Amino acid sequence: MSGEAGPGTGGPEIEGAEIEGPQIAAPGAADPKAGGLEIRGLEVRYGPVRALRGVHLAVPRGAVAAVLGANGAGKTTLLRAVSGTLRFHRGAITSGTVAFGGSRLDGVPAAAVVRRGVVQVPEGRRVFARMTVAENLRAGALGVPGRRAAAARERVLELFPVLAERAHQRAGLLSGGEQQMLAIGRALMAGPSLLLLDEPTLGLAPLMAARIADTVRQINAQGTSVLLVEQNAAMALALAERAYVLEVGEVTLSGPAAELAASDEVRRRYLGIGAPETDRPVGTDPGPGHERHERTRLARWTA
Amino acid sequence: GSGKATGGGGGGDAGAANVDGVKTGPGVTATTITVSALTDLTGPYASFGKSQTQAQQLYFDQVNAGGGVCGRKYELVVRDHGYDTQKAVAAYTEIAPKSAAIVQFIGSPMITALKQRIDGDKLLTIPMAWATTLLGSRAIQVTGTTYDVDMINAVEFLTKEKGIKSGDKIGHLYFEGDYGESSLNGSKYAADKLGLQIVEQKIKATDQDMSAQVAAFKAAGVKAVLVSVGPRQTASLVGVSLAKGMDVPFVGSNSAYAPQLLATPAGPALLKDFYYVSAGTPVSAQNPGMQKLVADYQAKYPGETLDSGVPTGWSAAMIVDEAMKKACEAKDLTREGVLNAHRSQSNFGGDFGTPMNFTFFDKPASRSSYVLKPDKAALGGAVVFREAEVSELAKDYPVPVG
Amino acid sequence: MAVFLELLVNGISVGAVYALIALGFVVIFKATEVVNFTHASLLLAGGYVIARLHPLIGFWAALAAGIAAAALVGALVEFLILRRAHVGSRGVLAIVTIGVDILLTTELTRRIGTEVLALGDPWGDRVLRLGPVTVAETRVVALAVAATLIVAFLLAFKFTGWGVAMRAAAEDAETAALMGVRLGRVSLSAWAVAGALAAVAAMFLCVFPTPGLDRGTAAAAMKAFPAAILGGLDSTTGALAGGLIVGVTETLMSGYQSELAFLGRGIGDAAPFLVMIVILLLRPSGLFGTKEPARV
Amino acid sequence: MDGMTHRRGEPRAHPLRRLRMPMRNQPVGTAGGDGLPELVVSEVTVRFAGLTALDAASFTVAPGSVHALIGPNGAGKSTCFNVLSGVYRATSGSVRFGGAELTSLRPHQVAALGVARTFQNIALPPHLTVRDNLMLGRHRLTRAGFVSAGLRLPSARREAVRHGARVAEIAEFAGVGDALSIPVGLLPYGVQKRVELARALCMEPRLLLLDEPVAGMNGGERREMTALIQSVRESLGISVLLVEHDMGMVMRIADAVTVLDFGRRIAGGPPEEVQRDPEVIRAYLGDFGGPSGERGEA
Amino acid sequence: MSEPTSTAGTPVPETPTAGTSIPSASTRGKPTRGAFRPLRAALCFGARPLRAALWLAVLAVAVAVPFYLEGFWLQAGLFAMSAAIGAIGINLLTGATGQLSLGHAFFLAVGAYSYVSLSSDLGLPTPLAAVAAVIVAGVSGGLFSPIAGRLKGAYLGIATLALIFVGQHILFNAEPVTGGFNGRPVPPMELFGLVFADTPELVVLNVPFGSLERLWFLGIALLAGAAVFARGVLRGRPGLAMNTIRDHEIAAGVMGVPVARYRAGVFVLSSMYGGLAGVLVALVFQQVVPDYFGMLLSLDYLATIVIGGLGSVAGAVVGAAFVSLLPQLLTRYSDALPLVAEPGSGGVSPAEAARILYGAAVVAVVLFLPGGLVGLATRLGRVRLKELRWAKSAPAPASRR
Ligand SMILES: Nc1ncnc2c1ncn2[C@@H]1O[C@H](COP(=O)(O)OP(=O)(O)OP(=O)(O)O)[C@@H](O)[C@H]1O
Ligand SMILES: Nc1ncnc2c1ncn2[C@@H]1O[C@H](COP(=O)(O)OP(=O)(O)OP(=O)(O)O)[C@@H](O)[C@H]1O
Ligand SMILES: [Mg+2]
Ligand SMILES: [Mg+2]
Repeated sequence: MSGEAGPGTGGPEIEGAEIEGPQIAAPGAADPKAGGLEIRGLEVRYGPVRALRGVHLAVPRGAVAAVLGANGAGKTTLLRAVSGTLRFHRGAITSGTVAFGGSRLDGVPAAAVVRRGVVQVPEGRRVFARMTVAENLRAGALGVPGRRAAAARERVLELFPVLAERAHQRAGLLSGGEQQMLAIGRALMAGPSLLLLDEPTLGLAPLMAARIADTVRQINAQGTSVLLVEQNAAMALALAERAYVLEVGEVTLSGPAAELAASDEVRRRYLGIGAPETDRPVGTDPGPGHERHERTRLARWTA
Repeated sequence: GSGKATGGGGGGDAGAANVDGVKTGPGVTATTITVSALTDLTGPYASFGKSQTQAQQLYFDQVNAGGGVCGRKYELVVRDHGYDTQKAVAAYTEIAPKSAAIVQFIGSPMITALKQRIDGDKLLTIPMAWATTLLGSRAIQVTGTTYDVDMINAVEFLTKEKGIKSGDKIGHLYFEGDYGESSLNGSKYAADKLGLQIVEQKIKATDQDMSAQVAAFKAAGVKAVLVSVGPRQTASLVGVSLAKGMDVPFVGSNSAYAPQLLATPAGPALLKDFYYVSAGTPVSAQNPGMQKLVADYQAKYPGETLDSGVPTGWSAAMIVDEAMKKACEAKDLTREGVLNAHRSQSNFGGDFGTPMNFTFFDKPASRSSYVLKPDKAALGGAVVFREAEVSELAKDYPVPVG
Repeated sequence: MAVFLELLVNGISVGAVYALIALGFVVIFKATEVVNFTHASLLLAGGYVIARLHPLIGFWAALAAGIAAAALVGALVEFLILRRAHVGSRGVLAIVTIGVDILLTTELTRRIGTEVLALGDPWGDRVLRLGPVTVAETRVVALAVAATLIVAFLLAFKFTGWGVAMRAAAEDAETAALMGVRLGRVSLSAWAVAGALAAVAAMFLCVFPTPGLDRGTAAAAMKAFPAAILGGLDSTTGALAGGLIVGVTETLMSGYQSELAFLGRGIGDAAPFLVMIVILLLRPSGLFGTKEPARV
Repeated sequence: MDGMTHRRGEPRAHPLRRLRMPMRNQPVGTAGGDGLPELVVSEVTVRFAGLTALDAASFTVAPGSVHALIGPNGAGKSTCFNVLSGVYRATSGSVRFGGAELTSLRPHQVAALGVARTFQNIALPPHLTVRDNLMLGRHRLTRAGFVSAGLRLPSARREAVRHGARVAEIAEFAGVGDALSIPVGLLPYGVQKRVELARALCMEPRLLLLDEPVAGMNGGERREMTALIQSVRESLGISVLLVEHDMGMVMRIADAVTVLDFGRRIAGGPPEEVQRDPEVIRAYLGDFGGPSGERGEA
Repeated sequence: MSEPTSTAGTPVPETPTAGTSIPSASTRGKPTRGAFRPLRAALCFGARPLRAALWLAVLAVAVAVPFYLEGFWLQAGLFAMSAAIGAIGINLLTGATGQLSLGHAFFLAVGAYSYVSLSSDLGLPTPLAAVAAVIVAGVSGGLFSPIAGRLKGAYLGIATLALIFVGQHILFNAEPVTGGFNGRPVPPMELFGLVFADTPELVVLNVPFGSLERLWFLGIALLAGAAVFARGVLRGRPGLAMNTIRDHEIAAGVMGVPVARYRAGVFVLSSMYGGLAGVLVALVFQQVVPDYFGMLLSLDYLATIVIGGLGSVAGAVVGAAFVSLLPQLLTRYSDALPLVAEPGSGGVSPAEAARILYGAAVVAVVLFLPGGLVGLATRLGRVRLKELRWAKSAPAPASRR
């Protein structure tokens, strides 16, 4: 399996330049599936905390894969393991491999991962608050040739017109949703061959969330593979071909998205459909044995 | 630390008669006399501190080689305070109980901070600072002239030999602190008496570039400039003045000049019309004592700079040694005895500076200063320009004390 | 009037040197958001190398060597210490740089010892006469160099990928890494550049009208603090403005100190700080500094 | 932008009259009782350099109701919160809460009136424990200053004990009772959101402002949070002003909705009505915003 | 117990080893239940017999010291106590509130000089003068509050440099009060008939009690008082507000904390600590000189709190002991130390060695001992399972912001 190749077999390191953009994925790769992301037996630890174990996951070239899971299940950790940013959180891959396009990504520093065409939209917006919107977009295109950057920018601004209006405003002053758009736009500037999206619709209005879904479809149609982490399970399952369910750091379910969407388990836990308690009035007793917290009433405070 | 019961170290003159009938005090045992140097080997006065300390080491080594004094050998304890008050105070606390005298104490802020305690401890101390604020203590012996006396002599030198006359303005560039302020006192006194006007410029030790000061002097039309700052500032002042066409004589205090300056671009300017006044004889002087000192020093410390610190340190050691000898004659090496012996000398002189009178402690020991001139060829970078003399003004000058 | 002009011109000329020092601070601050107290010792390091080498290899080569050496020291500080210091707050990093500065300054002053080292520059004590006013040639050169460098950095920060990468890395290292920024190189290069700037500043600081490099030289770096903050810690233009303001204030106050006797003698040193306080009261982020965007 | 017009519909429609969910378990005399004031936002405009974030926006939060503020990204919802809590200064207009005019007050003065809020992005000091974070919420209700805290005066101790007990009670209520001694930064996101809410509750607010309380949560957590908010309203009878993009949740708990677009109020009224408003659908919901939308269940 | 959310999302920790990135629970000096090192826990006020015994032991040692150690050590100890008081003050400001100050030496000067001037010029009884001096230092901190309340971080740090430079200017120029460059002699403290000076002589248990021995007890009392007060502040309502201002200014405001007023208030408090440190140092010096209150002193304080541990009272005390004793030890034993050079031999002198060690200590602590010397002690005895159970499921603190 190609993923077993040593870390040295990655694309040639281009020395000298400070920043390098992603290289365009070699078009002539023989097996269309070989260009994809392959994660095998991944275990990740944050110090004593094991956040992922034995995770197998694949995003074939040109595919969209979704990862579902509760808060703290390890979704973000998974993306960090791919993008090489675990070390910023004092985490490390303790076993297993991550490979993209046939070469290993584990152990490769984040900047080098980007140069292989893997770009991540980080969780929680993370725009450069003191830089302007335009400069944020530039930061996304560092190393991409000027012409291509211009084209990419055009596409991004078309997608999010508000970013054009605010080009010279400091990003930190944008509204939450606008920052989210900027974060996505910034990642698109690099023209990635694999896009890692961590909760892209966080804080976006319904209309805009739909727009993001369309965008993902669109860029996927242009050949970019997408690994999508999303709390909005319905949207994720609609977009993806394959889906994985992470629980406590392990993949507990995986399969074609449509199949998963139809499974009772997923419907109940992630789509919130068909669960008995959703039909009962909010605030009433969910019944014993359920994970729900037993909530007492709060008495008023008398000073 | 072990227990410390009464009767150990501490205070003044609780002397005890020893086997040889000599009463001893702190710092004196049957075999040794401990003297201390609180010096600056790592701070702004490091060069001075180093040559002084080496000269004193040399002195005591020679005395010890000659059998010591009073049947005892000297032991020199050196503590470097790096011109830091807290360290100096701490070092004093440490060495005071075990010293018979302090042969060298650099830094007037440090000495000022400890003045009361030195007085209380009756510990003969030779400060290496010449501000009038250090006068007035029986235990502290300021050597030679004070800065103000030097400046009075300097002003008189200017009027006598540099054509400055009543009504003229002279500039005075001085440091914040008692070195500068003492000097300013002197120059103002002299100017007052001679009908001159002083244009003051005060700077800090961290100031490097004297352009603004030169501009101010130039604008005021000064005919000469007195310099009571560090060597670095002197170099900048003299260099900038000449470059800007202010070609006047400069006279500095003894701390304003260092031979190292001659190697800098300001060298030529300094050689042109700069002088400095000092009660200490320059190392280039052709007297037998100085020549021997120079030879011995160079033998022991080959390649080390020979600056004014060498004779200054040497003569301070001599003063202490002399006091010990006299105290030994009186069979009293207690602190009180040492002080009495020291204060009994009215004409301490020699080859290293102008004659000194130690019998009073509220006046400078000497009022005559040399006028020296930088000289590249000379040992120590300076030669005597005018022999030491007391100016008329300096003779009657009422020295402010404390 | 002539006095005023003379003082003003002198002030501007000193200010140019302060601006150069301040620029070094600003570069580090912009690139890493650390207040760099090590700058004083970088200055000393650069100056020391120039002073020691110029008799052997001539001034220009020595200058180049000094710049390279200071850049190397800066890079080493980053590589060996700051990169490895995992602390939450930039304040702590600033305190680390105090520690580094103490280390470096102690060693360098020990080496310099008690000497005053000339730098062997080609300008000597020549002065330029502009009507009634004279100003040292070295200072004219310093002003030109400062202005050039400041414009260069202004453009670099705004328009080059390096500048954008640097600012991005300063603000959020992880996200910058996700943009393909090689963090190590970027901050290394910032420190190297700051070191190089320090060497250039040291050169101008130690030539005529001052006698040369000695152990006290580093103290002059203190003046660059008010200069940098006056202009705004993250503004290259601010460094120039701040340097000039500090230089002019200091020079005028010293020059007129007899007229200003009521303020106490030696007001020249305190004056830049007073001006700084006034400006900070009016503009808490300095004249050209950017305000921290604060929104929730 | 195309000309948005002020929508028809009664801008001051009193939501209480249309409560879908009667406040069943409510202690007598809470809702609107004991002088809980209305929040009246009138004609508030906020301009930043070259940008009007709020444009003469007006709405009223009835005492004891849950009022939702919705609108596209950048519509000015958070800005409105920032004005209400004193973080931003309004360019013009007025916000009255009881007798007080909020627009002229600094944040801590607004807090003193009993206005508490949570933030769109969690704003908890990560190194402090949950208990400490909640105790900070008691700041406005406690008095101990430097002197009494430094000297550990009995009054300060008593105060700490009394309010500590209430903090524990509120933590228990919010479901973070077990986390009291854990530094907040180590908690999962969902729990942090609860801590934020609990901290706001610790201020014993009369008006609670919640900015996207369920963003970034999965279905289960959304349900939890929604129930918690419901429960707050029921127990304390306080007014809640809520910003949220999860329409399912808004539909479920809001008594009234105000819709902002480009800083202007484009619609308002009971949720069902607003949801059907074509203008709202065009500007905000799109085809996805219906009650059967993807986020669906809250 | 019923844990509300995502029980599914909590991986099980396996190795209960230390070293989780619990950033600094110690910044708040408040023990999180369970996680505590024995020593510090033992030093907390409480009823446990162990604690009481430990405190008694500490007290006994403190009382015994003057009977055994010579003046040099007492003086070094007193300097350390003064430094500790000042460092506690700056730790309140920098460690707990996140405000940098490079100007603290100024407040020491204000305290020292006010004490001298109030007792010598106005003739106030010395204890009263000392209290008044601390208040004057606070007031001067208050006068700076337009700046201290508005500026943050680096900007405030550099702005406070102005205090040093302007302060020095005043010390040198306001001669009637400050004595100019010479400074002024410090009248000894007189408390309930006991004069803190060498005269009149006093012998206790066969040991002569000079000024240092007497001051030792005063110093211990002042330091203990200052430490206890600071702990109270840090653990009480103001401490929470200060920490929140440091971590999230806007949130603090919205929670009802008057941010600018609090910033100014902490600044005032920490300048009062500076003032107290100044009074103590003046009493030890017996003469105040402007020279001492320079920039280096301020920088030392910052280094002190980093070496000791940011934000905690114990950190300030430990750091102060380290920073102020190190140079004195090296100088004292310069003759015995191998690295130290004969005067003039060109090697590393004791003063230089001390500075190098001290600079290296700052660097080393930050590189290898996050949390400072006190943090090291903390880590040795940390980690209980309960903590880990939660630690496992924590997102990185910054990740959602
Ligand atoms: N301090 C500020 N300076 C400049 N512009 C600002 C500032 N605060 C907000 N804005 C702008 O005002 C507009 C409204 O922002 P606001 O945060 O209120 O939006 P929002 O309705 O909360 O949106 P979202 O749902 O995306 O959070 C945005 O376009 C934003 O860029
Ligand atoms: N820096 C860290 N140190 C220790 N543990 C961490 C760290 N970051 C994450 N974890 C733990 O790793 C596990 C997985 O976290 P992760 O952020 O990947 O979850 P997630 O699925 O993305 O959750 P969310 O839906 O909240 O984004 C969690 O239990 C979390 O507490
Ligand atoms: Mg996540
Ligand atoms: Mg918002």
